[in-house]
This record gives sequence, structure tokens and C-alpha cells, in this order.
Amino acid sequence: MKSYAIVRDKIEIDPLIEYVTDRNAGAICTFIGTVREMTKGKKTLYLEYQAYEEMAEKMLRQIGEEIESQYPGALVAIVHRIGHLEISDVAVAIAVSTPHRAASFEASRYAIERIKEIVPIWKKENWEDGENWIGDQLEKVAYPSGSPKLEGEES
Amino acid sequence: MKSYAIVRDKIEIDPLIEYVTDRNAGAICTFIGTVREMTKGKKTLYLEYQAYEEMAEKMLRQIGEEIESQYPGALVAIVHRIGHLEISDVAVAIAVSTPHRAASFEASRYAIERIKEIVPIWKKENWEDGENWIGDQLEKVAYPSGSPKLEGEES
Amino acid sequence: MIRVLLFAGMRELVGKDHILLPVEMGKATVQEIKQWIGDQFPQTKDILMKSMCAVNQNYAREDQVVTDQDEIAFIPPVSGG
Amino acid sequence: MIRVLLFAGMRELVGKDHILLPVEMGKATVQEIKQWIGDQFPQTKDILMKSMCAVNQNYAREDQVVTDQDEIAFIPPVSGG
Repeated sequence: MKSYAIVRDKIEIDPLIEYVTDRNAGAICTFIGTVREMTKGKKTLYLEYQAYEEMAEKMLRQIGEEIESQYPGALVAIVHRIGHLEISDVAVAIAVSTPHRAASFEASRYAIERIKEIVPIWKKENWEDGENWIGDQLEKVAYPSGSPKLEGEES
Repeated sequence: MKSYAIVRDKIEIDPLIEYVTDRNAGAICTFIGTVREMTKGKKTLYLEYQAYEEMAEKMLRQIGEEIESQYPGALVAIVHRIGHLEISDVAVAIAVSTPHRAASFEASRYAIERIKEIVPIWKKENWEDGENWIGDQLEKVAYPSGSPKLEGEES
Repeated sequence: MIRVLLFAGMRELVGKDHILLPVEMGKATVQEIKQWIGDQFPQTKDILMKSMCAVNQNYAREDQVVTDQDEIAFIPPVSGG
Repeated sequence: MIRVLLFAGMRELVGKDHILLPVEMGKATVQEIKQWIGDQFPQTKDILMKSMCAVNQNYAREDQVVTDQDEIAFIPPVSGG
């Protein structure tokens, strides 16, 4: 299994958990993002995810490395699915193991926030009354706080 | 599946995730506690968990209800294993789904902290040089902050 | 007779998973039961001091009165998770 | 020729998953490429303004110089997760 992957098929959670299981881990926190039907009163029919696949995997790996350097002993695996996703399908799954529990929660939370900042993946919402690539809307400020790191810049 | 259970066999994560999966959930956070080999330089050989089973399940359910009343739309499942556990075995697994991600992390974290406060389960460490029921040691203050709620007391 | 369930370290120190109180203690407070167990099994005094009592699977106060219709258990500091 | 990869809303607005720049732009800054695309495909101007550029799969500054040996992509605001 690749520990940082963009996939087109259903994401299985067990292989991720197995990947981060370790004799020195006491805690595994997984985060699973699923397709929610209702958002602010609007009904989603299905989603379509697109990625700049090679770069997206590279950025997932970067996030994992950021975590491993921040939390000694952490092991990380992240898989994001692309293509057509139905309600309740798993879009992203993150697993982090650490020796103690606090770090596993923090690191897993960090991973999902970072994914939303720097990983080139796009979501197209298909509602009852239309469709739109999320992120393009004028109401959303582009890259507010978590601007992607530029080459050569300090992280 | 019982959504709050004390079990003697290997804990499977997928049924827990399925249990909390919902059309209105966008986030599932799971916490898995595994048996760690090294703690403060001491090598654990295996663990033995004992529970006041009926009360423990009741307290797990109480924790789930605390979460569901605190986080609207949350769904919770918690399973704790007892008996003889080897290194890397899953001792406890928590799954919480919520509409948005922040609450899933908070609630899952809350669940594991509460388990360590109020659920009548005991762990006996078996080290290379001896064994001990954890919680009985003099260095640990009994019920410091999170004292179990007494009957009739406000939570 | 009131039956008191024991767990973990208490169970090991007493060598049994429950204690039956004498018939004349047909009704007693948690505090009285604790006192009696400590007297009969002095090796449990340290843990008893740190333990909670559960009556019918709810944590109980020291002054709660119980009878042989209730399920009593002493809960040493827990260590699950 | 420099090849620029397009994704999401940009891909839809242009109707292609990449753009080939004219041969005379054999070497250009990210800023110049952005300008040229905005001129050729005015419908992309709004998104271009909000997009980052990636050169060889790293986020790049506007003044970075690229050649046809580099892999260029415009990254509209991401929305994974």
C-alpha cells in the first residue's frame, strides 16, 4: 500500500490503520471525511473530485513529513479519493499513530487542515439547482492564512 | 452490533465506522488505543484488562449520551476489550461522526478522557520485572479532577 | 445478606470476587460497609480509601443507605483506555 | 513549447486540460504566462487572479522563470478534504 495516495476506488480504512500500527504506538487517531447531504440548507446530490494527482500525492507526503518531524514517533497515512462520490462515501482518510494520545488528535487535525490548504484537489458540488467548483466562488478568499509554501521558503 | 460494548475478542474498526456513518455526517473521527510496548523505559510484556462489565457498558453509554447532547447530530460508538492483550492489540476504539470536522475531534477526545475517569475498567501491567494493577499505585491521586458523577448530582 | 463485588487490586488482596456481609448488616451506609471491610481485610485499607462505591451501577455517596436488594461494588481508581 | 496544465474551474472555462504557449515564449516568468493566458482566455481572469502557479509540482513565485523543460500548472483555490 502507498501511504500517501490519490485513488479512484472506495477507500478502505483497515489498511491505513495497519500501516500506522506500531509496537511503540499507544494511540491511533483516524479522520474520515464523508460526503454530507445537507450544507446550509442546500441538498448535495453527489460530488466530483479532481486532482493534480502527482503533485497531490507529493503534498500529502509533505504533510506527513511535517507531522513526523513535529511529533517524534508519529506514523502517518493519508488517502484521498477522486472521481464521482455519492452521499456518505469516504472522500479522505487520515491515520496517525503516536506514542501518546494527545499528539494523535492534534496531528490528525493538522493533516486535514493542511489538506484543505495546500493539496491540489478540487471538489465540484452538484446540487439540486446547479453545480459549482468549490473554491472558485467570490465569497471565498483565496488562500487566506494557510497559503501554500513557495519553493525555497521556510515552512 | 451494540454501540457501547465490553468485548473479549479482537475489536474490528469497520463496524464502528459503519455504525456512525450518516447522510448528515461530514466527519468521522476514530480513536484507537493500542497496547504500547515501552512506557518510561519500562517494557510491557502484555496487559490484562478487567471490567465491572454491566456498569462499564452503562458508563460508555452515558459518555455517548453526554456527547450527543453536547454536539447536535453526533453519533457515537465505543468498544472496550478486556482479558489478555498483547502488544499492538486494540484495547479501546471510539468512533464519532458529526456534521462538521471540529466537533468530531473534540468529541472523540472527550470520550477517551471520560473513559479514563469514570468507566470501571482496570488494567494490569505485566512488565519484565513484575506486575501491577494500574490506578492502585500511591503516586497516582485517585480521581483528581474528573471524579465520577454521583447519583443525583448535576453533570 | 448484602453482597459486595470486588475488582482488580481489591479482588486480588481479598482473594475473592465478592464479599458477603453478616446478616445483622441488613441495612447499612456505604461508609459502614467500607469500615467493616477495612476491619475484616486490613490489607485493603489503602485501596478502599481511594475507591468509589457503586450502588446499582451508579457512583454513590458515603452516606447512601443500601440493603440486600442493592448491587454494591467497590471501584478502585479506574485505568481503562 | 511551454505546456500549462489546467484543473477544475480553469479547465472548464478553457475547455481543455492544458494550454500550449507560443514558441516565442520559450522562456517566461510565471507572471508573463499568467498575463498571456488572461489575454487569450479572458473568461479565466477572475480565477487566474486567485490561483497559484506550480512549477515542477512546487508552488512558485510570480517572478520564477520557466522553460519548456518545466511542468507548469495553475492551481485554483483548492477544495479537497
